[in-house]
Amino acid sequence: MADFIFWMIWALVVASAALVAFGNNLIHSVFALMGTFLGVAGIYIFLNADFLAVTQIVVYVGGILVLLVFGIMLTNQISTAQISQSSVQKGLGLLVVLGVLTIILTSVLPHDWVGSITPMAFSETVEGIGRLLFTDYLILFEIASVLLLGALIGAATLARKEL
Amino acid sequence: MDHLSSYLVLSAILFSLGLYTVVTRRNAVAILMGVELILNAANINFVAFSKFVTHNLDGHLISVFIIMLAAAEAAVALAIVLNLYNDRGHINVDEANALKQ
Amino acid sequence: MENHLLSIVTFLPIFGAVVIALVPKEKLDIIRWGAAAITGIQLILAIWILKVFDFSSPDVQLVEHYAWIPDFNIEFFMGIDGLSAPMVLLTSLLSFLAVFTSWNIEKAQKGYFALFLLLDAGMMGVFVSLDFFLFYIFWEVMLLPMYFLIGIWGGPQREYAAIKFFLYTLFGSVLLLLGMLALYFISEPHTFNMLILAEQSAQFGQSLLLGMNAGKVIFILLFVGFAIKVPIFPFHTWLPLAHVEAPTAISVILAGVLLKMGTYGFLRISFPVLKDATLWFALPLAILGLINIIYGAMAALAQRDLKKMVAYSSVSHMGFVLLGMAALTPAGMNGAVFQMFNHGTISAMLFMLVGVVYDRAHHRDIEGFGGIAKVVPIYAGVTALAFFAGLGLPGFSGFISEALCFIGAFPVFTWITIFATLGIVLNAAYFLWAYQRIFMGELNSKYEKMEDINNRELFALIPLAIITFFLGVYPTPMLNLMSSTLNHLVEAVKTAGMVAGL
Amino acid sequence: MIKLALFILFLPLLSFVLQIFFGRRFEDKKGEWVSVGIQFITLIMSLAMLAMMLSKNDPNFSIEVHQSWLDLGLFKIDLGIYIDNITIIMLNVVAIISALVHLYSTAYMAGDVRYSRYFGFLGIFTFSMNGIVLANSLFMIYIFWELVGLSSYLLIGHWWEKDSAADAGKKAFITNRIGDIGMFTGMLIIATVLGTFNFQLIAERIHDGVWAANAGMLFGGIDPHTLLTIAGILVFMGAVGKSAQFPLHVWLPDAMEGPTPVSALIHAATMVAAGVYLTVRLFPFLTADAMATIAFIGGFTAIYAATIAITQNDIKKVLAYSTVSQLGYMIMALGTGAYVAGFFHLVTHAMFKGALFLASGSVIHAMHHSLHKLKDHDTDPQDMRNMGGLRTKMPITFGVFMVTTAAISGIPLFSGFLSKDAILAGTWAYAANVNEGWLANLHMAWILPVFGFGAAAITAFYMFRLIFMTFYGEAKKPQVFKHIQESPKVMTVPLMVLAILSMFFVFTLPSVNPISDHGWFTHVVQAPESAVTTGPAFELEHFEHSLHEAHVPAMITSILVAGLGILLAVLVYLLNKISAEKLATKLGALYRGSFNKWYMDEFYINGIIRPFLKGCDALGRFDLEFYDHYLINGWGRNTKRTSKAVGLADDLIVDGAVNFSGIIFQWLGWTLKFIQTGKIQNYLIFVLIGAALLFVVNVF
Repeated sequence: MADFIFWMIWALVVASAALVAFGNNLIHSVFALMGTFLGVAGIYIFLNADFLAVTQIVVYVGGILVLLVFGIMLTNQISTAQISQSSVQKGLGLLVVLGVLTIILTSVLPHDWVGSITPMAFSETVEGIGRLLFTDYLILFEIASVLLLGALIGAATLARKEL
Repeated sequence: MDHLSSYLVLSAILFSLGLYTVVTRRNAVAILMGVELILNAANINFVAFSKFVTHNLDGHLISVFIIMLAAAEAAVALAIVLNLYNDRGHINVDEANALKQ
Repeated sequence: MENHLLSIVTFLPIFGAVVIALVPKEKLDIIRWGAAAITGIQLILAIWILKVFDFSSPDVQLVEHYAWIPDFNIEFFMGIDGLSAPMVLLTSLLSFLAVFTSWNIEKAQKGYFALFLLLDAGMMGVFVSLDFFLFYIFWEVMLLPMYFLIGIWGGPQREYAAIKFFLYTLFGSVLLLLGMLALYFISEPHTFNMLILAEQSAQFGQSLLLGMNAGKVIFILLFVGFAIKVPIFPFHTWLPLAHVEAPTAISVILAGVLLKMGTYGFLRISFPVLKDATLWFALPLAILGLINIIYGAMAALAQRDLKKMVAYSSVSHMGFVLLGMAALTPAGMNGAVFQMFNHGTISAMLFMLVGVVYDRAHHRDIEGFGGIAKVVPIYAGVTALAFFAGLGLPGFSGFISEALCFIGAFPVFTWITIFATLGIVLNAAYFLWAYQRIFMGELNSKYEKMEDINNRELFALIPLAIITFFLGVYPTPMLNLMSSTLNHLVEAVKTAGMVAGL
Repeated sequence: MIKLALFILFLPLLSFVLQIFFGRRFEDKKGEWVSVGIQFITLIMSLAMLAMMLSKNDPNFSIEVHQSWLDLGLFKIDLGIYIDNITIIMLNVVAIISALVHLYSTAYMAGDVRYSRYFGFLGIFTFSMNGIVLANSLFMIYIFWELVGLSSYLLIGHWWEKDSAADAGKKAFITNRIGDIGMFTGMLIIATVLGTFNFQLIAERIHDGVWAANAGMLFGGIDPHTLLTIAGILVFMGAVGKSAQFPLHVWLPDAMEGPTPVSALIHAATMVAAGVYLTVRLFPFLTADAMATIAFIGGFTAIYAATIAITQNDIKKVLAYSTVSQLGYMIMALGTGAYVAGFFHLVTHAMFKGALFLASGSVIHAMHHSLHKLKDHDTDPQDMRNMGGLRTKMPITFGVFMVTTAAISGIPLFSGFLSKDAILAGTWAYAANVNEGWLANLHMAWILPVFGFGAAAITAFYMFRLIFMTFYGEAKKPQVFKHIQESPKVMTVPLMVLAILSMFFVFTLPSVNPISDHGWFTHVVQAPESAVTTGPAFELEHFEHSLHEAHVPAMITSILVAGLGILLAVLVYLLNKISAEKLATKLGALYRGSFNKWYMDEFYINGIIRPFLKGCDALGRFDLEFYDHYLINGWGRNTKRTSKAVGLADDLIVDGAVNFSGIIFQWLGWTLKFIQTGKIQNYLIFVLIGAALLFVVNVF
């Protein structure tokens, strides 16, 4: 059962991501992206990353996706029901991306990853992440907070009408 | 599902699709979406390796930071896109080639 | 705090530059007074450093020593001895005064003062670093602001001058880098620490590099790098141009501090680290010194642009430094370093004075004035004082250092010194001739309404005049400051020569 | 005594400081009297020292103090004061002339544009001159040597609005510096060999053989005696510059552009005598060869300058050349070993030449005022051809002129007779007895008395020519003559004082024999023993013996030649028996040569200065246009060219490859076309392709 659900989610992720990449309608793409995000959250659960799964949903679906929708809405006439989108250099892009994919797969898969035989099943990650965040990663955490502040101020400044 | 490679393949596919989006889309928002895909692919890798290879939570931490970064990036990028739109009336990236001069 | 005086004195201007960068560009007063305050504090700290400094010891003092990039054995190593202490004082003093000379910079003041402070930090860093890598970093740090300061705030040909300056010095820097790396890889264990390098001096004399004596090859590499800064004869042509195009305050810094870095580099690195090669190269160095003295003075005599004349006079005066240090005698060495300090104060005065007249007349053509002593008597008086200081009149510090260089060099390089004394006459000739053409004779009617020097300009000049005069009458404090270190250096190089059988 | 000396040294400096910083505010409030007062205080102190010296009456008296000034551990320089009888006499000369000149200047310079500064400069001059006199070492002398050069420069250029004055100041300074190079080099030799600059130590160490032991370290093992000769001549070069000896004399006549009191103080009495004073100090270390050189230079200068003085029309120029000539006498005397005579002449000359200059200043002052009243600005107040008959209008000035002219011409009863006679006797004795030094060969030494007596005759001639042209005969410009007035008391009193000091008894007391110089002066001043041990030195005892023998014939000859000169002057200029013009045309080239100073200035300007400046110009242009623009920038240009060539070659190869090989390269070329699209996505593709390629290359 779990296997089945895993592969379903797997397929969902791939399919929705493909729609994002190849779809003609921007609105559809956005919703497909939501599917991808949710799917990835599911994958996290299979990886015993409960905290991340929740964060994924809250931040990506609740935050970023909404922002993207706003972005689309603010840059197109709202009346346009179907926001079509076009692409450039499709052929070349596909070629190159396939090449990259091949390279990744050929280099990653044959590799014998140490310890991959015995996966570690975390029971509970929140406490561990919290602990790490305030010990080993404290400086990174602080820098991240400054970065967020900067982004906040920057975005606010940039979005003002009179620059 | 208990095998590392299934995650890696997923991540690779996701990455490629994201890359393709970034490379081909004309609409700036769509490109942003592609970037999000790429970041997600990276996250999956981190978490997967965390579980299968390193057996600790460092990968999770990095993922948390990446998610945070993505949020910040989306906010700023969107603000830029808005400006671009105000400036030109469209957000087609292939026409934004002021660098060419 | 005393343990960190050197870091503070070095990094304070960087902090100041950041602060100034944050001030809105309309608040000119804050920017100017801010820069003045920062450099003023730096000056006070420099004087404090001299207060804690033990004059009688030849060793480095006020040491700050930390591992920095341990993988490559790069250290954060600062300290001063009798060689760098005068330079630290000179740098902070001239920076402080140059701020006042920059008062009427007309555009982008904020950027100007921020870059100026950055430059200040770079110069200070060069003089206090005892790790070659750190030294090199500061050396380069100083280069960039200088490029912009000349290139943006300079005269009509500023871009050409800035690029020329930049390329010249960059060329020197590359050779310096090569020399530095060569030293690093020959030393065992690999290190950039100048004191340890100096201890391993013998090793460089024995190793081979490119099939030649490593010490000599490295000496030549470093020599070119430093010679460009001095500048020594075949590498001097950036100097007149850069001086002429640079704004007054930058000329002051350029002549007052930057030129000293070359000779400082010789004494800090080349001499103690490559002792054998130093002895081998002493004669060419003295000959180059002679060429500098005569060539610079003759070229100065030919100039019609006052600033160019002063610039060439710098070439000539730095020749005395070379001659003095090449001799490797206590008198010569002390004279050379003393001359470095004196040339700093005197040429700073000269450039400030050129700036004063340029601000009023908007040209610097020596032939274009005439008789202006009548309308600007105080300016004429101060200029006379500076010119006489420049031509080495007793009673001013320049005389003592020049005399010491000669006294030191004479037993070693007799004929060279005899020819070099011609420089005394030539110096007098171009200074007096210029003075006559500018200030004496019938008053040029164009300048009937010329304003005399104002209090701000005097404020920048008078401390220098007082120092020049004081050290001319009573040089002991400055000589005490440096003599123990320098005598030790001379001793060390000589001893190495004896061991090597030179 | 040391304290007194320090006061004498530094009080004039105080005067300088006060005048420079505060003088301007007190210009109308008698501020100058501060300086005058200070100068008279120094004079009183100097006289006190003189009194002490006379009461001691010890020829070997000397004291020295010194203070470390510059200490480098292994090398040090001391500054100090050395006082002996010569120092004290010299101090008095400086103090007397300086005080009188200060007093005189209050009237002469009244209303000048830079009145207070003028007094300030006089102050710094007096300070530096006293410094030279009191110095105990060569180094200290050198310091003050330069400082008197400075004050001379400032005072000559006092009226710098005139180009000629500015030129003269510069010329004086630079010419002196040329001499100073030699002096400095000589000092370097001495310091290197002996390790000291101190006069006493130098003498001691040379005497103890340190010189002979160490001299070999220079010039690759030079003979110590030769080196000592060289060192002596080099240091003497300083004196050649300062005392205006041939060939560096050219600055002194030009220096007359300065105010006349300055000429009296600096360019007649004191500063120019500093060179002689230096030679006096050097005397113990001079070798026989060095002394012969010195004597020859002095003698030649004496006659050379005298021949020029004959034809000059500017009253000050005549006196200037006469000064050069008299300085030549002093130098020659020292060179011939007549130490006492040389120094004696220095002192007497200071008095009478100072008086002559001040008196000529008085004449010029009167002329100037008269011309000023007539609003005549074209007539030269210094030209003797505009004067004549002034003796009735200016009796005091005339009297002083007569006394001092008699002194300089060597007429008995006046001081000049004694000193000049001693010098001439010295040259006579030297020529008759010398057997060391290069002049000794082939009786060449006889040239010195010839120079000496010749110059004496000429001196008498031109001095009386000056008197007759100025004070006798018809007034050449009656208009001007009408307004001539005797100068005020502050000017005439100094004149009279100096005239009295030009009398013989001032120097011979307590003895009053007008034809013998025996007195206090010759008692306290005695030639020092030569310290030279390295080779032939001057034989003083032998010389003094023969000096005694030469005394009477020399005196008679000297009176005769002086009388001859005066007689000729009387014939030509007083009685007009011989026409000066006719004489001039008859002598032709000789006259023109003398009138144009034997073309020395022209030679220097056209032969040395101009070519040198041209050389500098060429060098400057070479530096900028050839070296910098062509070579250095050429480097840059060549680099650019090379890169262009490389770029071109690159293009060709890539293009060729495109044409040559198949689709892949064509496609590459096609993509390359888009490299500059400015589109971020294209760039990204390229990055990816590049990464992929790198990967492929890496793996396979």
